[in-house]
Amino acid sequence: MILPGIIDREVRLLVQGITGRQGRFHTEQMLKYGTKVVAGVTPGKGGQEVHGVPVYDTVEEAVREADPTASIIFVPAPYALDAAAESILNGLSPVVVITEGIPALDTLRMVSMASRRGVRIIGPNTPGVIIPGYTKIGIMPNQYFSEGRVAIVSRSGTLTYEISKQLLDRGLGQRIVVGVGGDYVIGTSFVDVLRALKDDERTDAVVIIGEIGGDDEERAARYIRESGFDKPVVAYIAGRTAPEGKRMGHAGAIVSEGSGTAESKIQSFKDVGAYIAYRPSEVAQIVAEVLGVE
Amino acid sequence: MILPGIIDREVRLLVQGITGRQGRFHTEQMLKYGTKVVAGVTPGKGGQEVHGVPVYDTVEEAVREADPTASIIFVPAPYALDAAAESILNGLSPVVVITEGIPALDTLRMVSMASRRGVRIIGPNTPGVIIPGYTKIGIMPNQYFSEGRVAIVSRSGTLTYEISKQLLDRGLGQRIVVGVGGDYVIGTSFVDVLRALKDDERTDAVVIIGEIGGDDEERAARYIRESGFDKPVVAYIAGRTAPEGKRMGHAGAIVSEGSGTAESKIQSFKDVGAYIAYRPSEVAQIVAEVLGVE
Amino acid sequence: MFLLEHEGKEILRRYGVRTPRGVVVTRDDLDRLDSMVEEYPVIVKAQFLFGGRGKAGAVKKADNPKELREVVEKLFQLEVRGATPERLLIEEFVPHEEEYYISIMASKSDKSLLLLASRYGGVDVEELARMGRHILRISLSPDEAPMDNVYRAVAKTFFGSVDRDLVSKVAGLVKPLFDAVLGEDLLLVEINPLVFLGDGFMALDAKVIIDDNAGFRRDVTGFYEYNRSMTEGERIARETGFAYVPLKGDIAVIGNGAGLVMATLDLVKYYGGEPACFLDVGGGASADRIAKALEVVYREVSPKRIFINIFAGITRCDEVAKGIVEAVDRVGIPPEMFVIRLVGTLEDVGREILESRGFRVYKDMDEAAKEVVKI
Amino acid sequence: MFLLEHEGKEILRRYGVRTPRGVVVTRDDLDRLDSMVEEYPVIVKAQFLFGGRGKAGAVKKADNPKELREVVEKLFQLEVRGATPERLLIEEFVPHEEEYYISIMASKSDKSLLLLASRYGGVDVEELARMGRHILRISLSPDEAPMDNVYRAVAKTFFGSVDRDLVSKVAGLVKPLFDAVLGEDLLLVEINPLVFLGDGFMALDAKVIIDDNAGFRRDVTGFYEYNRSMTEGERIARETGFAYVPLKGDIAVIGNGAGLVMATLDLVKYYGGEPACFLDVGGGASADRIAKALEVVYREVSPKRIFINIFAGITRCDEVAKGIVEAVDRVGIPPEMFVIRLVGTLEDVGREILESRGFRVYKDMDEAAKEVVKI
Repeated sequence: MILPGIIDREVRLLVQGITGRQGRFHTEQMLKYGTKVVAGVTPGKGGQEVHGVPVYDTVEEAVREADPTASIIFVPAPYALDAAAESILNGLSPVVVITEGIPALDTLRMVSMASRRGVRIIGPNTPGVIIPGYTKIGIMPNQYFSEGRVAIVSRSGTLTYEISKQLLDRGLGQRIVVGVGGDYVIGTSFVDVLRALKDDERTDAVVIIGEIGGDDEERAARYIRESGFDKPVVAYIAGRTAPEGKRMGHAGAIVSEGSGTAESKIQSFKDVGAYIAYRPSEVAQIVAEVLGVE
Repeated sequence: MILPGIIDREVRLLVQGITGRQGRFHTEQMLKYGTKVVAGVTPGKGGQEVHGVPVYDTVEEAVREADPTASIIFVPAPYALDAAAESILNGLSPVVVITEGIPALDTLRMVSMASRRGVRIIGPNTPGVIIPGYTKIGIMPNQYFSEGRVAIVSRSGTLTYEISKQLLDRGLGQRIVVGVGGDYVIGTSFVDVLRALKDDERTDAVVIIGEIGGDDEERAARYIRESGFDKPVVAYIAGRTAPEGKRMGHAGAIVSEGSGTAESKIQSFKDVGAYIAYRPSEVAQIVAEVLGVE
Repeated sequence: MFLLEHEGKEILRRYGVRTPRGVVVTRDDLDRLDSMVEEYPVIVKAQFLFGGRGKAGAVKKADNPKELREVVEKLFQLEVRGATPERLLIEEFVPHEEEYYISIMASKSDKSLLLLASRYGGVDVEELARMGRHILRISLSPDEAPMDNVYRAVAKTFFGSVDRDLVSKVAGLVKPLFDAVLGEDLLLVEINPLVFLGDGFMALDAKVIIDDNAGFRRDVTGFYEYNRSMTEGERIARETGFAYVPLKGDIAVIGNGAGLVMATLDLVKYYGGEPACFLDVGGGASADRIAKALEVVYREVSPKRIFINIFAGITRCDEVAKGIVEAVDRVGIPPEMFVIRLVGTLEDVGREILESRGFRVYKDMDEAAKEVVKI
Repeated sequence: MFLLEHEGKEILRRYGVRTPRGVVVTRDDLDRLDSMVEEYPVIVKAQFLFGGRGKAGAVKKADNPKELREVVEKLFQLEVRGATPERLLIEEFVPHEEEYYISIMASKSDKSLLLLASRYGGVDVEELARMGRHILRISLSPDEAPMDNVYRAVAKTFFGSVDRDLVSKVAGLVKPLFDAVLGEDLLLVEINPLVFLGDGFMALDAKVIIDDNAGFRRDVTGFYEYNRSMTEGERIARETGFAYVPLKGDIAVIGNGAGLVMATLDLVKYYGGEPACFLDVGGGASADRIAKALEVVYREVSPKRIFINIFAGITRCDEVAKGIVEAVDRVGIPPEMFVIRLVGTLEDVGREILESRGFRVYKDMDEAAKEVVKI
């Protein structure tokens, strides 16, 4: 059920910032979903428990005592790099960074420390990753996901739940859903996820939910062509009507001086034979048609 | 003929420090061996030629003009990190560092920059790599190597030529010979090479030429066991009679406070079923016996 | 956050990059111009928050006090993309031959700091690329200090030479630029044109973007963009932490999640409507927060309709419903203005609250969008 | 290069790590001891270039001037591993309860800087590992500055707590240690024992190794080991760039390449001989260089035989042969002392030169080794 390249081994999760409001709430939600949350870390709160999960002062201690393999981070932006570094230094992977508002230089440092050690960073500013029926490392609402064969990779949170639910309504479950994050710099890009999905036998189709800003979508399209990616891809790009120079909520969602436009992204996907959805509701419809489900 | 994991693609070689005495001499030797030496770099000497190879001021220019894929470094120790960094930043791999006497911190920086970018550093203080019949990125004398099916990985230069020649005398050529280098910190360790050889169909047997100091040999032995490495391995360890606390020529060849001894290394290899040679001349003899060659 | 040219240059100077001598003037300085400028000729540049000023006629030369006065008055009246400048930068005229380009940015695609350099400055980098000009690209992690090879590559790019003296001059430019990026959390520093004066480089222009997210470790409240005339709504949104962008249409769009709100704008447009704003209330918004958002939007963009699109995960539909009711009762927003789409966590409770107040609640985003455009 | 404890502590102090007040004395200071030490008790430590001094009786306490005098005289006579100390370090006695361990090294296996810490100091780290004590390990690249998580992990290891004040005290120790490693090209800095005095840490001992290869960027010629009494041969070898290690036996071993020479030593021993030295002439040695190496070895270890083992690649056999002839003619080494094994580049020329002078030249390393042990 793991997806090598994204989640390389059985997930035993560490929650960093577990004693905060968000940390507590989502630990409970993840436990409910069946995620093996084996440890939490909040410096100075070692010895406590959160929903039965033991809390440690340091990741090193958590690793010795509870043997986690992956981490999720709910630590406020000023401390997020430090927290991520702690998990990276202890070899946890993936490190899923939920935190929003992390300075780009901190994210670059995080990604650089991680890549040198073969650690995968997902996010920041991501809803996380879910493999329905197996594990959730994230904050997405449990009810909109169910085991299946459609992979979703997305820069957006709520929009992903929306589309995922519409897939469910048509009887289409998900192989994996990866929120790559809405920040300007992110650790895992569309291409990284596509690479992992390329030869995955559990994936029948891929939904890409992109948005304006950056060129991750264009690179994904190029990868599709160059790698001979042969699963059907359905792409939806949000922000077609966003004005230039305005940041649309996400730090990365901005069209500047003519680059990062939705048109460019849509055209790139068209050029490599991907299906384009112009409304969120078209996504599930197209996937159903492509897979011959009705 | 390439060996993925060590040499991942066709070699088009760049020589850094090509206009120096060593650079010139070995460029000629490599050309004679058939290595595709496509460019040289010496800052300030751009526009010259060395044995017909064009010289550039910067690696970036060399890459644009001559499309090299790998680099060999003959630059003096104080400038070696800078030179290696230049090739790493330009995506060349492997970067084979012949230079001796590089400070350990510089090597650590080099390795760290490289690992983050998926670049392989071989050395420093190495004779290089040779794939007989295909290419030589190194300084080993051409005459002692010939195409065959025995892989050699070694911390020593001359001793490797010695043993290689004895293999040739028995009609045993080499698949690849990798000098990992005699320095305290090196970019490519025995384990890295073994990993590349594990499933290589062109390799029938592996010769490991180790020496005192460090624990690369012990780690290689552990890898042999843990990975189920099933090609025969013949190990020779130099320095059995070296006194404690004395540096035996190589920066890395020192037994200190009881660690890094030849005994420990020999025992580790014995424990995993490797054949042990106690004299250099036994190596070829054992390989011949193991492979049933007479 | 974009800095004005003169703000960017102040930062550059602090890190040791030379810029022309200059002075910033506002409309209040019109009568004092003569005493502020001593030597001629000068270059006068309208300070806008975007590039392409040359083409827009926002840069002019003046050879004497009289010309200066004319130029300044003209530039204060210049309107580009709907804005007139509040400040002009008057700088010494620097004669030069070659113009170079250099920039360092936090690069999304490279996941590192990306240095770009070209021997052909003066035009923008995208245009250089289109023209097939060679652009040097070097990617470094923030932890990796540039070494000599970086300076050599830049010197080679600018001058076709790695002459030691030139390389050390390049180092004297590039090192400070990296220091500024790291020291000030810059997302971009771009010098175009950059000129070489024999004894070193000088930045004739400067485009600098500071990372808004770094506000917790450095003060970014002094810059022009931070203090530019904002709408009341923008100010409240910034204080409250909404993502809010006023637009030109008449249908206010409010939702939870940036992607969903963007998609909702697109959908409104798809069905023929014009969005009046983008407002993302974020995750887990309380009733108060919802009411606040509605108030902002109602007051500010005077929409004909308000399209609320909530797909609730962490957000609770009951809170959303209560917020709408509060906005109607307290702020006085007419109930008929709303088109509400509400699904997810505690959907039934929310729906009940709203329906008991006579609202229609949609489940389907498309249906709601079709309804909202029927104005 | 190993530093003496007091040299290591000088470096630590320069980077802001506290050490006990102390004074270094040599035999010349014996009559001035009283004026050099003011407060008692003190700890007197013989300065050796290796560890394990506690067990060797090289560390003693003195409570008054009389005891100090006795202790000092005793320590100057102490012989450990064949050496007597040239210097003693006299330090204030620092009462303490817990002893901690911390070190940072350039790690071959981790290919990074490795920090080790343990709450149980006083014994060496290998012993801690054998005892199953927890040892904190953190690997950082030289480019990665340690962050708070590193200090927290160390504080947790030492004190079982990440109390802010303790963490900041730890930072005040660990940061300087990393700075020293980077600033001085240290291969190792080990503080064992390390003690905590409430207001901060103090290094009671210091084991520091400086990277010999960094000589081109920092002066390492002032340290004790660099200036320790060397043999004439060691001095010449250092100047000439040979790798040379004098040994106890009677067969001098000279070759090209460290691995080959080590293997030759092993082979000599395998066949029952005792090597008198290790000498690697390096690659591409000229005749002069070979003659010089032979001269060093002949003068210094007075061998019964000289085993020359050359496997020539870049090295040329004719140069080797000429060097041998020169050594015989100029230095006066008796020809019958040599056993020569010579293969590789220009082997025939070299062989002819030597055979014309009556030398036998071996092709096979084993045969030559068997011959050389027949003394």
